Amino acid sequence: MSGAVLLNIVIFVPLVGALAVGVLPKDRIALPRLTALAVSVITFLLSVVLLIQFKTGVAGFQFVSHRQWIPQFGVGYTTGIDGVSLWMVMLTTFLMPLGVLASWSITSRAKPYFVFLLALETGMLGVFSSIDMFLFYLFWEVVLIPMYFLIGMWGYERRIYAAIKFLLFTLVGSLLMLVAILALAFSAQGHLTFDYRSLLGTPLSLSTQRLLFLGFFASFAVKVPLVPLHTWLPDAHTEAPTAGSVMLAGVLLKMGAYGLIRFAIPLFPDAAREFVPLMMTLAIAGIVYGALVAIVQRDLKRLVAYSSVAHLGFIVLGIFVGTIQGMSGGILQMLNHGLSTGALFLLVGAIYDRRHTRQIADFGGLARSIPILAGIFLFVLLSSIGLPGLNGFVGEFLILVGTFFRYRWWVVPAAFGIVLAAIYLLWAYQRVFQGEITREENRTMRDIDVREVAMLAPVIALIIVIGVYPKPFLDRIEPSAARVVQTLRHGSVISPTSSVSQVP
Amino acid sequence: MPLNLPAVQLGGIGPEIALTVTALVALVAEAMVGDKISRWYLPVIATAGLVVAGVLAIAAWNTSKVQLAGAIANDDFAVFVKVALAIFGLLTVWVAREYLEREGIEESEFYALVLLAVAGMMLMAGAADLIVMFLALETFSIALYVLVGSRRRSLDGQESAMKYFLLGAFSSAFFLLGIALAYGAAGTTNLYSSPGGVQGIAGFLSTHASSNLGLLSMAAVLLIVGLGFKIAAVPFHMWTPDAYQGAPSPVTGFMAAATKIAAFAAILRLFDAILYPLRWDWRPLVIGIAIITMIAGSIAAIVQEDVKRMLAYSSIAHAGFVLTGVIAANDQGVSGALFYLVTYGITVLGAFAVVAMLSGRDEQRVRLTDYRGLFYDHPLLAGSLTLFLLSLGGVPITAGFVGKVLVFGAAVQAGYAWVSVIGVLASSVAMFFYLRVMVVMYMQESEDAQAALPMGSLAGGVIALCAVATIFFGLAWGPLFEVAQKATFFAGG
Amino acid sequence: MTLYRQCASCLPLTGGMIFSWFLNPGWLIAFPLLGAVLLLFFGKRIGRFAGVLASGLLGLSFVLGLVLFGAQLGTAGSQRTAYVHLFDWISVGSFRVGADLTLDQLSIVMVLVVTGVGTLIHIYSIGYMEGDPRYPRFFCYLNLFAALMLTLVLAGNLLLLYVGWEGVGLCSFLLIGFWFERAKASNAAKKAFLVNRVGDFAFLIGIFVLAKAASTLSIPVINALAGPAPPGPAALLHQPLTTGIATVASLLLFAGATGKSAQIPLYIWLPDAMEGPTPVSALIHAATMVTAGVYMVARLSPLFQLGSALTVVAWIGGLTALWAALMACFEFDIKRVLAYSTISQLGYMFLANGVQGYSAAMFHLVTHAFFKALMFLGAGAVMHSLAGETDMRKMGGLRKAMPITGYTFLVGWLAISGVFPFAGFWSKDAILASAWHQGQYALWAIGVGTALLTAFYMSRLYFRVFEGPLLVPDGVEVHDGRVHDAPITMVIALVPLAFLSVVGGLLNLPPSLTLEHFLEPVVGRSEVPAGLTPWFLASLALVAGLAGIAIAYMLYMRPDGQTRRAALYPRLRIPIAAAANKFYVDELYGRAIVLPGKALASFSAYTLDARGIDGLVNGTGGLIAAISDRVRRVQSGYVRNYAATFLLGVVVLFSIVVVRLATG
Amino acid sequence: MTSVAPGYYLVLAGLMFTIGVVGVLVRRNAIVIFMFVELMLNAVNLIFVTFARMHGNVDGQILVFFVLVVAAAEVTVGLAIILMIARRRNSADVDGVHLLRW
Amino acid sequence: MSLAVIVFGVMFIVALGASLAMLFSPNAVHVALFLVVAQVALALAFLLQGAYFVAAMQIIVYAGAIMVLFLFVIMLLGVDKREALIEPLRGQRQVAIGLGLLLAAEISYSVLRGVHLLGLGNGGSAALNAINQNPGNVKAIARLLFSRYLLPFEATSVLLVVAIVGVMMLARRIDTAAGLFEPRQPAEPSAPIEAEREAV
Repeated sequence: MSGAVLLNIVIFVPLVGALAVGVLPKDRIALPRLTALAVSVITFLLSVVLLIQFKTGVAGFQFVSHRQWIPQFGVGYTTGIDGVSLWMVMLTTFLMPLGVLASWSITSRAKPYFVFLLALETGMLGVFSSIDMFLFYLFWEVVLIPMYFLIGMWGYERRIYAAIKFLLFTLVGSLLMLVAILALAFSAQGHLTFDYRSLLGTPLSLSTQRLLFLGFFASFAVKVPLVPLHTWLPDAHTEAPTAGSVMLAGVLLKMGAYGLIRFAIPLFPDAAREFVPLMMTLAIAGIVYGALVAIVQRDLKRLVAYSSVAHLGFIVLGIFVGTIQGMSGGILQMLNHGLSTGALFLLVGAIYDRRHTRQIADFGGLARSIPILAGIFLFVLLSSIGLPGLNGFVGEFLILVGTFFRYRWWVVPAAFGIVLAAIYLLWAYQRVFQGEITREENRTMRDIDVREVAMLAPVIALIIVIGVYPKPFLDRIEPSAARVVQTLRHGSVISPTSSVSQVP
Repeated sequence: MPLNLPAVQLGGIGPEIALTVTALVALVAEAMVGDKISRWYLPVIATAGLVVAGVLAIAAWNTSKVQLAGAIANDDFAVFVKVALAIFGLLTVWVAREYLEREGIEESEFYALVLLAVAGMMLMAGAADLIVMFLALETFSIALYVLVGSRRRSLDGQESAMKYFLLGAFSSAFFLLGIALAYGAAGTTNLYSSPGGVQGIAGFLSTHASSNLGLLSMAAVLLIVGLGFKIAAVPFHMWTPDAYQGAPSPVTGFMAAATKIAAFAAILRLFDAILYPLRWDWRPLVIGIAIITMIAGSIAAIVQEDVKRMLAYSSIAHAGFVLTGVIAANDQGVSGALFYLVTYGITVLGAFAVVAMLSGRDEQRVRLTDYRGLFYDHPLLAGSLTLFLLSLGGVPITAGFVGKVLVFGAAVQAGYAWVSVIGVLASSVAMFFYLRVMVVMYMQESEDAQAALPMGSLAGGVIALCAVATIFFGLAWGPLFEVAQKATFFAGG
Repeated sequence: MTLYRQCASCLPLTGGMIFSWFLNPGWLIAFPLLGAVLLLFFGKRIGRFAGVLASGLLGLSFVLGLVLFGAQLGTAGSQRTAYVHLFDWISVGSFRVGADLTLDQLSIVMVLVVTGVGTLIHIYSIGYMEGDPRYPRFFCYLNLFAALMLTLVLAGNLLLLYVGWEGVGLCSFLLIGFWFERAKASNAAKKAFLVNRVGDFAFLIGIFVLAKAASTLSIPVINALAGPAPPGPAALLHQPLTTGIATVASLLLFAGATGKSAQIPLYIWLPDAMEGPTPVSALIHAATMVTAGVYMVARLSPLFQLGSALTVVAWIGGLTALWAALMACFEFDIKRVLAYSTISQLGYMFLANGVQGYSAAMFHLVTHAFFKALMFLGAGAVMHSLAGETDMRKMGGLRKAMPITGYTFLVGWLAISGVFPFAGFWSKDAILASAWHQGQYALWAIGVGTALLTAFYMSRLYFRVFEGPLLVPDGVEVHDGRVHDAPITMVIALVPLAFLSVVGGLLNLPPSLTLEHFLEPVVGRSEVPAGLTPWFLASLALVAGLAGIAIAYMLYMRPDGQTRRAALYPRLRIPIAAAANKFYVDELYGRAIVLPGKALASFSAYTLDARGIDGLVNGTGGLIAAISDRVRRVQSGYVRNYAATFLLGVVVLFSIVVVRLATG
Repeated sequence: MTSVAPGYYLVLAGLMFTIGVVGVLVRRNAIVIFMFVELMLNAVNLIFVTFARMHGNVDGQILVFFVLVVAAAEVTVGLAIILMIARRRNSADVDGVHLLRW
Repeated sequence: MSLAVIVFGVMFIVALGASLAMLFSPNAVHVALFLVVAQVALALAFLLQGAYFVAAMQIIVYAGAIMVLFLFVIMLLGVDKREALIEPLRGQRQVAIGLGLLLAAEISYSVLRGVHLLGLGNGGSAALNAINQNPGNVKAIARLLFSRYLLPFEATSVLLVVAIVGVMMLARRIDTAAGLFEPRQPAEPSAPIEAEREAV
């Protein structure tokens, strides 16, 4: 089977699965989740095949398939992945089975739940594999709907508020991007097309570039999210069901960063260059601000959510510093953040399942009653604060060193974010897991079970693998990253399709 | 002195004739059969009439003639709108059938009026003379005044009919004044130059410097006002929420879908074709109207508690969105607007079909709170309504998204990207109230189990059809778009 | 140039010892790491054998270390460095870092200390931790610590060093907080980690500076670039570091060391770290981890030497030594006294580094590891038999009750007090000599003063705890067999350490200066011709030490000591009160950093975020809703209002056209 | 018959139209309101006739016919609606009808 | 001052006066009668401008038929009902008058200006007179009506059908057996359901 076909299969298997779940008989409670698990695992396995077939050292798109769709409007069904999207696809397919496993406790309305979850996967995969920008936008927005329902129907107390906030926030940004996409397509020479590859290098005046960049940026910045557009995030993450939080943090946020890398920079390189200081300021503001706010959170999940703001700040920083280290680190960090924050949400979810609270004050001394979960939590936490030897460090280090190579002073506040990360996470760990057990109900919690092991073990393994031997990951990222870096550094002078040269 | 009778090309008004005849047949049929047996034959007759009208309309595709002494333009544009109207009529009739039965007002007059209204709208779509346009407008307006008030037992219905009527008559006067001024300027009300040697307004425009055309600009303003009233553009929209709320739900859907496309057909023809040379005069005004329409419609909707009223405000906002296509005044804009109107019509008809189904006898259950937990009681209905709402909100893979892309794209192409930006911002505000409905349907528990639905499979079928179409035109919208693109060809223009 | 750098960053550099696969220094790390992994996953099943397993594996590393040491000795002095490239770690663009190990004379010394002392402490812990519910976990952490410490020591590049650097910090966190149920322990653990993080933050930036300036993180290459150009064609490729860069980089790295090695201003975590089990204090917070900074400075000595950072190093070291010694004088908690003592001694080592006495620093590092570990273990034994009591005011005359502990502690005391001929005497003397030789007389004086203070507070500790009449805390039974020497496994560790504390000086006796010569190829030739020059300096130091002991004797051993102390108290009330509160440094940091930080965080979270940004968001929503409410009220229901609105629209549109018409 | 300049007629028509508009706004009886609408239509008729004279054709006069027909049709339906409501409420006061609002 | 001017003046005053009188008559019957007066005056204006046939129609259809219908309905609803001339809607009257004045001024100015810009004057009078001479006003109208205006003419038939059908429908008896449906009062605004209060 050719990779191109396989890629499309990977994209649509979850959707088919969703339809299948939709027609399952009503009375079998376990059936939807088992089906969903099977579908997501199959998707993952298929994507592994894709990973194996992926050619290292190639900067351009691979597994490209193109079909006319709406020729009257220049819209094609064009998919393909490069080194950036590859890992996002992998991350998505990897996290989805975990998300399904984390949703085991959902027995009421299980059918629609798993339908939405699987539909979400197709949307996310589509976002990462679309080459046609119309298609991209389609998937981009389609993702919102299942997530809206996941938050709104299966979330916690303030779920409706969170769901609406999530959707409206992102929608405003997205729609601005839509206008920008249209403006871009209409300003390109020749016949109307939405093919990303054809639109690359569209000659645009600087002022146009600026406006269009901001249009795209509006969408991506909300999604990432950059301070001060982040306030949807804590609410959405906190109120979403565990799988929803995992997908939100793990994948949805990455869509924003991915968009910056894929579209905002290569399409409008001159404007992007001009905006670098602003972008870096926002990124660093996110790092410091997210961490500061996280420190005093009282809700464990909310704390993790704010940590995402800080982490995504790192990623955006890496994207915009204009060094291959920064960019590669940023992309790797997208993967890392998906793993570690995803795992943190899984863990918080696991604890919530046991105690039905997320308030830090309700815990204390849990390391005694649930030592293994505590240990895993600590482990993941360490990954999240960038302990060397674990995955987070590799990404953060590359980002910071990449930043330092070009912007010496910017690195100081950014690196200070690592200290802050240690503060909020360790303090939270201390309050939740250490000390005496102060509440009786905390004494009798059951420790990790097989399902949770199955859910967490792969993440842990990957955290170590990436931390110790990130080479296979970086090798596949680097060529594609180098191309974007080059565009960012040299503006539209150099055609982004020219050969890749080493950028320090 | 011989009377120069024009060639009576009845084909040019074939659909209208067919509809009128069918309406009369329906009236006669009821008079003959009486109300002793079930009135199933009425919708059958109506269906037949609408189908025939649609077919006759299609037959004129690609012929593109100005007929009947310059009174009617049988171009692809008109054909497109006529076919859309026929479809809207069909959907309305099918939804209405069970609704009317439930409400106990299944009368031949209802069907006849729907048919006559469609006839009037079709005439409007093809009108190549301002006075024809006016007559067409009055024809369907008068029919709608009555249809809105057809729930005679309901004070709501009566009130909405009266408000609609009074304001409608008021606005007609302005429209008429506009025609008078246009006549004053051009000495004719014909839009196109006809073979008989009469110079139409289009020809008049081409021979005069636009700086001398103050009178025509004035006329344009008044025409905008009159038509803006029909499409529910702010500030001429005030009747809309009340009329939509009080009218029987199928009629509301019909108004939202059909009235809008008919009036927009006139707007598109008048402004984007005939008065195109005057665009620097009317465009700023239309931009202003479009912007406040989009914003006010969206904003006013978000606190509504009555679903019909909310959808009314939403339809106001949608008028604003379509107006961005008008502003663009290019082929993209016209075809986009047409596409938008067709898909919007289908969607909104579906939505009102759901509302009609759920409202219960006398439309007692139309409050947002009545929709609580709908998903758990009627998942398919809730799902369809969700789909329609998403389409109205412009979420991808639904037809509504494509429509928005096309009209906003047209505005962008014409250099009015900023209008599009305002449009998308307004539509995200608008999204809020669609979300509210979804919140109620999915995320809240129903207080009492939903009453059994007194409406049957026909309306259900319409809903399903609309749902499928909403998705279909959201994914495979190429063909419809292509047709809409062809329909931008105006006769003689 | 690039070639040189790239080559340089891809080890091996020049040839050195050739290793077979099993003589690879990687195994040094692998053994304890294996132990950690095994204990992590199968700890419960291994159970009581955890201690044996862990000690055995670390012992294996020690043996291997000895073998490697032997192999080194069998090689020519300049050929003793070995570079091992395990695998590529992070490589993006021209930035490449591998998992590289460097085994040279400097690292083997550290390896032997870490594995040797480590093994002894492991063995000690078998007894000490007996019966703890998380017994296997303890050894898992210990082994993990050893593995990471060895990584730090063996690292061939700064990034790998950083791995170990942070890794041991993590283990420190885990072990301090081993009894996490105690709020104090978990607080101390967190504090240790965070304070270290602050240092690491600077360290990391130091790494960035070097990464940019040197285009590599390889320690040998950086050292080479900091030094003179090599002979031959390589000189063309040699692009030396500037002094400015070197200063900045070394200061940043040293800032990291102030965290890890508990120097001013980041020493505050170490006294609190005593909340951990005593073997941890011995191993991590006395013998090994805290010396990482000292080692790092020695390791990068060419870099430090190139710039002017060494002055800072020396002064920070000296001031820390004095400051911590002062604090130790007023402390009553045995372990805390030892902790301050450790800080002080570490300061000593930095002082040595700062005056380019790298080998002296290393020498003191080694001897300190011996006697401080010994004393910690001794203190642990005391606590073990006194139900965990640490307040020395509640103890006395324990030497008779627990003779082995008492006598070994006596050795440690004499060693640290710098009494001839114990190990401490020689190493301290080497440091003072270096300082004197460098012309740093002020530092030398500080060193001497510190020596006096050290002797005083250690004597105070020793006299109070082990001499005098038997005194035990309330609730501890004194009858037979209750207060006694610790179990054999614990004692087993004390004796060798005591022995080493006595003879440790042999490593570097003045005439032969074995250690110094051994390290010479790495840290360079010491300028001091002989350790004991000039002789009178040595005797002065000795005198200082003896004076300290004498003062302590007067105050604590003599029968009238009580009254003298009572006479002193009023005069020293303020310093004593201040010292009891650690001179309010924690409070200072609390007021100056933590409180404002928390306030800022609270402000950000609850005011800026919740009210400000989110308030704006919700406010926008609310505003729209409010507008909506207004707009809906326009829809009054009165049809004539509607007509008026309609008319308004008409008139407005009309006006626009009329104005256009009128104006042309 | 020499005649007055058409501008005067137009002004008259404009004034009458406006009076119609104002009447719609200020009167409360539905029937009266409707009569003012008729007044507006009449004013437009005058404009048609005047423009017909200005253009020298009778098209404008024909348009008046159509307006007449429309007016007739509107009156029929309109009065029926008003009657329908008035019967229920016993009043033709439009201000009494505002159930549908907001 | 020619006769035409005098006649025009009278017509002008009567038409305007009747219109204004409509505004101020509290009684619907009076309003209707004033409207008839205005329409008759307009018929005079039509005559003055050579629209003879239309003038006749104006009187017959408008002042005759339509106004009778009005009066009929007024009678039906009670002829003696006087409309209170107080304005319950705040600002309505002021707005109406203000906007009305503005509108009148704007229409008058712009129409005159527009006519002026186009160069239209009394020039068409001669042509119209010619038509009225030959073939005559009625003939000319008839010719046009059945040729150029054939479709609108036919369309009026549909319009009338619609009106008839509409009235038929409205006149149908209400099925009172089912009871008259009183709608709920509209909800007080700004009472959004609790979930959204938080959301907005």
